[in-house]
Amino acid sequence: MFALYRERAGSALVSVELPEGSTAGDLTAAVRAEYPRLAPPEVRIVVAVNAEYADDDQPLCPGDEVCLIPPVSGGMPMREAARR
Amino acid sequence: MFALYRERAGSALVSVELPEGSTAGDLTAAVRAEYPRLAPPEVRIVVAVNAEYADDDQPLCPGDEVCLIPPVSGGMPMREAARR
Amino acid sequence: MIILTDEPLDAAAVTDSVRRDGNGAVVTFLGTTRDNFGGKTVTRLEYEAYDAMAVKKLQEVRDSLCRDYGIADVAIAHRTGRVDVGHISLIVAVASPHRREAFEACHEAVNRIKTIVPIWKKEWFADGSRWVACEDHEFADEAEHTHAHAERHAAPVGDD
Amino acid sequence: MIILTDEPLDAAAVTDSVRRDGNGAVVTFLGTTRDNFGGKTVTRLEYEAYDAMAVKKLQEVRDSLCRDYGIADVAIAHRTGRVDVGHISLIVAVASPHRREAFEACHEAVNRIKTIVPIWKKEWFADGSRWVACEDHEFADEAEHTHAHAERHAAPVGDD
Repeated sequence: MFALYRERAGSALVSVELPEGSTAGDLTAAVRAEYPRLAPPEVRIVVAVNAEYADDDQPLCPGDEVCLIPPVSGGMPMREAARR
Repeated sequence: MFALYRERAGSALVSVELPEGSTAGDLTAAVRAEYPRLAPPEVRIVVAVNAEYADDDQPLCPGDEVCLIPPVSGGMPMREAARR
Repeated sequence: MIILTDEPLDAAAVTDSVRRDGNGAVVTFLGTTRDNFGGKTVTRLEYEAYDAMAVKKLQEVRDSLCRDYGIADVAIAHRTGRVDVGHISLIVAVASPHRREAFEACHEAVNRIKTIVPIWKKEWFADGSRWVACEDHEFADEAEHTHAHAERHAAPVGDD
Repeated sequence: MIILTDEPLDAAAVTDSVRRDGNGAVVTFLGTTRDNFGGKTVTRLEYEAYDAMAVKKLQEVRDSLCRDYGIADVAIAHRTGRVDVGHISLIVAVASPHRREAFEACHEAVNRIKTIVPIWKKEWFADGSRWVACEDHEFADEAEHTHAHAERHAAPVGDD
């Protein structure tokens, strides 16, 4: 976790337990449950899996590197923009 | 005279006789008469009086510095553009 | 040339890296730490990057610009860590045969970098600090928070 | 900073002259001698200026930009005489608090300079030379002229 999220979680690394077959969205939900002050409920937390922006429905595999991405200075990162 | 005009006239300085009360346009006409290959007849020769673009009807005074201005690389110099 | 470093950036080196005999135009953007924001005095900025992903995204920005503008010579350098007032945090240099593409591609490069590259900027004021562009992530009671925060209306997106 | 000189130009010095703590963006344009034009190999350029008027017009360009874009920090340097391939003939540096004005004002500065400043550019090819933008001044029999000339369709206005 970086920047705002790192400071709010109090740590760069957080650990959550997820059942097999979980998605990126399941992970952000689990992190939110553990750190309710990470972001307001109405805000979507952007996630990167293996250094690439991922949709919430992307399945996670063991060994995946998952990062929560706070907004960058020019606005929310968009998968669309990244793929131009 | 500069650049193209200087080369075509074969000299940076040219001398023409003008009656009192002549204008910048009278001067370019006199220079054209002496150097017919300076510019084709349909092309207006831009003139600067005392280092400022001048209209053809601007009167000349003794001691005025008059230069004929070939087109610069981005297009013909325009008094309008100069006054923005 | 893609550089992500916590050392000072060398504008001349980045600019020179895109100069070629076939190019007639070179446009260079320098992003520097401004001494104020929203009426408050800024004392320094701090940039934090997700390094591996940031480098990859900077390369993607370069490649997408080359494709979209039909150009070949783009260099980007981004600094991380503390950047004091007046110092350079971002350099984008674009060279092309004609000037229009160089200007447009360079401007667009900065826009894309600030949208998709995971590098975060924290502004430090005399009385606190804030992460830039995280306004949506503030809670309603944030005014009570220990850090001071710039007011919402004073925080346009893509400010520098 | 307004410079008109027949010496090599120093891009870093011109850029640094507009940097201020209140500015977050610096955009620098370098115009360099391109090695080709209209499919022909260019060996060098030669710039001739009406010095006194050129300096005055460069100052006017700077002042008009500051007025039109609400900015304060613009520097222009133009070289005269022979400028070999890859070397710099024109530098425009603009700094402003935000990047949009810096990009737009810098691009517009180059356009204005190439329209109103009395500086002429001669392209030298292996087999001749031509004054740029003087196409309207060619005579119908110009093909017989001793100098070779680039073809009309290959000579857009404001080419670099």
